[in-house]
Amino acid sequence: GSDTASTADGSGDGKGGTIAVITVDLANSYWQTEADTAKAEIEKAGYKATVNAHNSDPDKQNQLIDTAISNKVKAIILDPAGADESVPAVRKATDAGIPVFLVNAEISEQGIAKSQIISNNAQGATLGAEAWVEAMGGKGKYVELYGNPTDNNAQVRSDGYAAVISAYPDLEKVGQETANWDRVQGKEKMEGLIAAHPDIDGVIAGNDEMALGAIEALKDAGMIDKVKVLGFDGNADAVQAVKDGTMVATVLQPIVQGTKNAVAQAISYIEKGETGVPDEKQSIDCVLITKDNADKYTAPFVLEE
Amino acid sequence: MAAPATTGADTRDDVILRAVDISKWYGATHALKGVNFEVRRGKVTVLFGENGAGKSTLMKILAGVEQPSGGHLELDGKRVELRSPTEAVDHGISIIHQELNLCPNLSVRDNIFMGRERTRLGGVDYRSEREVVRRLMERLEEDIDPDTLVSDLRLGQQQIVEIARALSLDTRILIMDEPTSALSAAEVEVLFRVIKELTANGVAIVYISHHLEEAIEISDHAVVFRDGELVATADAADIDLPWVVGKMVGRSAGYDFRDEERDHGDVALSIENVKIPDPTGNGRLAVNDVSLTVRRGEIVCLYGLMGAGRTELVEALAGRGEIASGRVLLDGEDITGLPIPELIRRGIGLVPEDRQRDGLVQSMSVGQNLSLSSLWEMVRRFLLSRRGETERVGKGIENVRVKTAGAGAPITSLSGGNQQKVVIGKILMTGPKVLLLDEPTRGIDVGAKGEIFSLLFREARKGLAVLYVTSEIGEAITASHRIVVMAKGRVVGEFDPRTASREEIMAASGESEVGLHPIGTPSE
Amino acid sequence: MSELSQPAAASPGILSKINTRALLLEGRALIAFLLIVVVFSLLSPNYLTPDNVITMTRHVAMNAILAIGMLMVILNGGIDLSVGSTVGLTGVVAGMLLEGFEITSLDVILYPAVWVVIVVSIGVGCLVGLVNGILVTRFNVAPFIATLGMLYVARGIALLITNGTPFSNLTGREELGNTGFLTVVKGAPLGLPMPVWAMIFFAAVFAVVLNKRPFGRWLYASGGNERAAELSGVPVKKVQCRIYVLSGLCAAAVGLLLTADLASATPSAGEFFELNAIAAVVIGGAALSGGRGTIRGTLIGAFVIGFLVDGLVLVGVSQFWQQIIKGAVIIIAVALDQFQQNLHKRRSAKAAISATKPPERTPAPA
Amino acid sequence: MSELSQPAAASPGILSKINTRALLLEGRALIAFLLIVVVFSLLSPNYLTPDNVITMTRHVAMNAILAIGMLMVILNGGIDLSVGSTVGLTGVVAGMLLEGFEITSLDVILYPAVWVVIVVSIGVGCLVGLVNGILVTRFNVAPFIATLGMLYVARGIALLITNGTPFSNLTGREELGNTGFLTVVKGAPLGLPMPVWAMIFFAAVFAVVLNKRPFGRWLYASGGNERAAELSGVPVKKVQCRIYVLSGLCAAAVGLLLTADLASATPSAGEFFELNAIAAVVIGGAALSGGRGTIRGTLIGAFVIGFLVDGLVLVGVSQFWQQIIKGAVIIIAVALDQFQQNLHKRRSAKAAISATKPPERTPAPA
Ligand SMILES: Nc1ncnc2c1ncn2[C@@H]1O[C@H](COP(=O)(O)OP(=O)(O)OP(=O)(O)O)[C@@H](O)[C@H]1O
Ligand SMILES: Nc1ncnc2c1ncn2[C@@H]1O[C@H](COP(=O)(O)OP(=O)(O)OP(=O)(O)O)[C@@H](O)[C@H]1O
Ligand SMILES: [Mg+2]
Ligand SMILES: [Mg+2]
Repeated sequence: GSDTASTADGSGDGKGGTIAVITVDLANSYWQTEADTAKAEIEKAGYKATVNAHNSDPDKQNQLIDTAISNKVKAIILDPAGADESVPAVRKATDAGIPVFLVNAEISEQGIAKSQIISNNAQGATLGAEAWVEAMGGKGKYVELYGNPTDNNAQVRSDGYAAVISAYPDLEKVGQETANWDRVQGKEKMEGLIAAHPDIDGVIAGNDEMALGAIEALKDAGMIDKVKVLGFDGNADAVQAVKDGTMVATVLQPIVQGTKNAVAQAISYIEKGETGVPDEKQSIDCVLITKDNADKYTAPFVLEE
Repeated sequence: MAAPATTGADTRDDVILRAVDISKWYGATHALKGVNFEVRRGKVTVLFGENGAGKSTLMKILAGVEQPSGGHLELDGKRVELRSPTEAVDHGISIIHQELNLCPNLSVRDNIFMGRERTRLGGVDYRSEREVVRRLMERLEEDIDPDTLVSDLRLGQQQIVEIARALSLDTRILIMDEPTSALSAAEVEVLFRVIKELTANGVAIVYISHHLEEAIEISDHAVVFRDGELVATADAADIDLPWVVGKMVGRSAGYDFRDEERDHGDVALSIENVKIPDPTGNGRLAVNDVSLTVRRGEIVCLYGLMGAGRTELVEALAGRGEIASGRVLLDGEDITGLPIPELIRRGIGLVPEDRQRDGLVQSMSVGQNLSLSSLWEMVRRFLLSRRGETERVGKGIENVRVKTAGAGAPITSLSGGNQQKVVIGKILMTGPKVLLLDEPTRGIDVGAKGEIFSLLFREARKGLAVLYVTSEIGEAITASHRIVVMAKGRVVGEFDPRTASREEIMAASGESEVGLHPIGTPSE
Repeated sequence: MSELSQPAAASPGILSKINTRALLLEGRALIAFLLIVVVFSLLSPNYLTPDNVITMTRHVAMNAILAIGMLMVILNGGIDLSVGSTVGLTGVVAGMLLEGFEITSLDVILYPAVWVVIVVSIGVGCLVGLVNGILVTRFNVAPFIATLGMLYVARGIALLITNGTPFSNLTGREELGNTGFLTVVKGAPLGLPMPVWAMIFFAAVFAVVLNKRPFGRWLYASGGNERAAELSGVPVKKVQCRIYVLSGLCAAAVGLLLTADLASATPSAGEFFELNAIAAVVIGGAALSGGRGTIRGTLIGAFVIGFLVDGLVLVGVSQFWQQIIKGAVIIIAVALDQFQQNLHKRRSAKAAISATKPPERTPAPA
Repeated sequence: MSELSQPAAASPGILSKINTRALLLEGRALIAFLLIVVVFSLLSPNYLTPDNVITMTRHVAMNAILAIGMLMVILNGGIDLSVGSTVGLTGVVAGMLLEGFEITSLDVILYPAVWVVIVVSIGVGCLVGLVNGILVTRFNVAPFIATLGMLYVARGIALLITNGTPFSNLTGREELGNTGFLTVVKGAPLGLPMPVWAMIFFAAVFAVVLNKRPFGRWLYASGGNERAAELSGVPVKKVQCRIYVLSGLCAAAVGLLLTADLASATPSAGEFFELNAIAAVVIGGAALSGGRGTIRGTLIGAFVIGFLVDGLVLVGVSQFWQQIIKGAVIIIAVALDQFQQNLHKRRSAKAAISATKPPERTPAPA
């Protein structure tokens, strides 16, 4: 990927001043893409960008916001650390006269942030679940890999899956483990689950990293052909897995689109005083990626129309 | 706090503390076997006994540090249980331990008052504490500032602090376990004066020392221990050195050991104008322009007072602590500043001053300690050969006559003397040309002393060059072929033990005027 | 801070000698600190603005409070890895109580008053510390292991209580009389945020404890030579146990401050805080082997870390470089110490060789 | 494992003391291990199935290899917090090289052969260790701090290299002659996965080093009493420096195994592995103060942790409880040690008193 480091230098530190980008975890390609996109867009618009990550630690997020305020940035693009915990941070920035634009995840109060552009996790989960159920033929035993329990998206997606699956009585959930969005843990936990339930037919995972871990485990156990795996996020490795047929489907989060919108609205707000979009909460629907459309996946998290 | 029983000069033979039928087990070691022991008001009771006889163990029990496995204590005829040092202190019993027990990171004042602070309004009353300490130091004729860090004090001065702490408690019974092992003759005199004052006030003293003459001099009562049992008691009047030694070792052993006359080979070790900065980084020299030589088969004694710089000298020769200027030659080769392993390979090794800190690896067995310096000799095809090691270790144990359950026994299960033999044996197993020993007999009984010196004689006869540090004039004269005297980091004289008198040697070391010149003040 | 250094520096204070030595080490930390300030204020005009200084100090405060507790433990030669988890746990407990504590058996919901909440949370913190202390003193578990275990246990309990989802309505309700937690704990009297006040308070109190109370001397003594301290009647075990309680107490305070600051109690709060706290203490000139260290130094250490991290963010250094630089600074700041001491020794050695009249004696390195 | 104990056990007396004690401690760990196995195999029929045992052993293996390296450091009284980050860094380096190493200046892309990749990654691991060692020996930085710093630095570098996105196509290509990494490192000769073979290999080699090479004796000696060891001609500094290199080497091995296992190299791999490794070593009866510990014990320690964690997953204990139980087990396993030692001492004392001629010596408290 491109270098997120050099921010002080780089293009157009001319007119606009700085826009702070605060994402979740730069060691993860999903948020890396979010950050890169934001940075590129911002600099294209002639502003400077600083990129930081709070690693879903609300206290760290607080400090980053504080520093952004001290830095008198023009706007903040934030991927919040928790819906409730982020409220005071966002409010603080807003009170300090700095508009905050949320990407990817929402906060539990409205009217503070200028806009909350969220990928519709519930809808995405439904898409994914439907595709997966179809692949399963509507019956069989399955296990679930659950995201970081302190992250509300884990619950949202899990519920989304459940909502669809509950309609199929022949689908039996025999196990669930938390793998904290992580590939290493995904694999180890999956190996445990395989040992406990050697006869499973399917795996639903809260995100691609865990799904990819699970796939490795299934490969080792020689079960990959009969077990249907569902991922979420649509990162490059996952799409590759879909192409290889080891993953039934993954749900592409339109993070690139969302981030672009956020930056656009931020800039328009800075320059014209309004976001140019009627309502604060804007949810962008997720897109299902299966074998059929996998080759349209040109760049990380980008699907050609 | 029990007030001191002040019965003035009148000192009746009444017993304050009585240990009845005390026995003590350490694991499987029977350290005390049913001992009956009495402490008398206003008297100095001296304990004699070889290393491991059980003296310290009994004292620890009297001071509440250890609990007896059997038997009990009676204080003023009433049975008492001393569950902790604090309880003992509350009963007016305090102890100066054989090994130093100080916090190096704290000041002298803090060390003396820790655990029993003088408080004012909930806070520690530092001023009055400092005042008390100053008075104590005056009484002991030491000029040590109460605020000095203990880590900045010499061994001797640290021992003085220990003594001061014991004095600062108003006690009826004061136990001194080897209080003088690091003191200069002058400091010992001061201590004895203080002891006399105390006894005059009716304080009972229990005194342990391996400096036998010294101990006999101060004693009112003598008690002799031998492997865990009390084998003899007598009044000071009717004891002398031979009697004590006889009782200690169970046979009448000669206290005098002298190597036979013989002319020595050519120079093995020669030191030229060596200067060593003070280890503590106070801008002074611990060793100032010292030159001397030791020949094959020669035993040279490095005599001097605490703080003369001998430890720094021998340690630097052994490769610890840098030599700032001058050179050291071993068989004519310059070995200045070589690393320790290289020095040992070339044949120069040190038996350090502080056994526990620098001599032994406590977590290892006797055998492992012995073989540690000569492992390379036991490597066959890249690997340590067990058989080779066991053989050599067995020989080593033979060679220095260590009394041990076996090569596998934990080193901590040996008594001081035998531990020292292990340290010496370790170096001898490397086949050295030059052997350096720093206070090799500190805290070691006559029996062991004799064995260690005859060991040195035997090796010297085989051509080993020996340079040993001692602060005991008797030892200096009897055991050496040549005496080199150091004072304040310089060589101030050289003597032939056959012709020179104790007095002139001690005079040269500045012993007589030590009280006036505090140690550590720069020369000229 | 100057008035904090008072008791230590004032000659009647305990360890006046230690402090002359400590000054060297702190001096080193201080240099690092000034260097950081200078560099960043050159790199960014916004660095030294009053607002930002206050902000950064608030960030420092939390770590500083933890570090003060950690110092107690480290002075004894111990270590407390569980403080981070304790922060999380105590915060969660506070959150739970503020949202209303349900006793299912009686099915009533209790809404304790704010002061009760605070007391209980602090109590929980002390309890965690007490368990650590008992494990270390009674069961002779190595501090590293005991507190490592507690790190998992406390975090696990916090997660159990919240079941992963944070408590977020902490404002309380008038009719329940449990309002005011946020306003009180989050207030900023005289323009200084509460955490800063807390830091000053803790620093002052603990400085007094260390320098004026017998407890302080006992702590330094047992850290310097435990056996010696014990033989001279210092209640070593008691001291050892108490310091972990103190550390837990500090963690609890941070837990409350943090919860108020976030207006919600997350079980994941405080992760890895222990590492920053330890770093602060050591940068401040304390020895992990025990017996050496001061409040003043610890504070400086905390400021070094805090002002560095915020500075890096402020001038827009990349996240990845931030980590590298932070690690490097921790190492260098401590390595400087050694370097300085050696330098000092060598110089005095030279002096000794060449001097006719040697310089006055200076304390030896521990 | 039994043959590992051989060299130590076979030693005629020389080592016997250490071992009698070691055996006690390991005995304790062994009990814990058996307990775990029994409990879980009662709770789940799938626990002791051959497949699952192999899987669990593979999980154990990684931690065990790290723990063996950690043991070296801990025997010396040090600690290495940087192993986790080193795992991540070495894995990333391997990934980078396998995907093709671009030299922008010449704009050519190098595709080193697999063995080169492995050698280089191992080299990187050793380098990290070397830096630790130099910091500890030359600059006298406390191991905890030196390696804490490296923890940040190494992780930061790993992140810089990947810039967040993992390297995922490690199969290599025929025409480039860099295929086979996965097949080789991920193979399972004789049905045992490569990590298990690696564990056996490392255990065997290091057991020989510890028991048969002078280096081992030096390590135990310098851990037991550094000053005495130094004066006895043990090259203390060299030993100290080397152990960190060894620890780095072990971490590198794990980095490679993990990368192959996941078929991708993520910069976040190996986070917090250090804690498990340390726990394993200590549960295995080693003393953090140095001088005491064995390979055999360390292996048992690793098995205790691994079989516990996997067992909890297998029987479906909740994530939160998993943490609590893990923490508790670590503490209890170590607390047992102390308890047992005291018991043993008391017993042998009793025996001695009642016996007419006392039984064979028991170690005096060091
Ligand atoms: N803590 C201990 N653990 C095991 N054995 C011990 C312990 N302390 C002393 N011993 C053993 O008890 C016996 C008596 O030891 P003690 O120290 O009383 O002898 P001592 O007369 O003081 O010798 P020294 O003159 O060298 O001081 C010795 O065999 C010693 O090894
Ligand atoms: N800890 C210390 N602090 C300050 N000065 C010291 C210290 N140790 C030694 N010195 C100085 O170094 C010189 C030598 O001291 P040292 O005790 O080593 O002499 P020594 O002849 O070895 O005495 P010993 O009889 O103990 O061997 C003296 O000038 C002494 O003042
Ligand atoms: Mg004794
Ligand atoms: Mg000396």
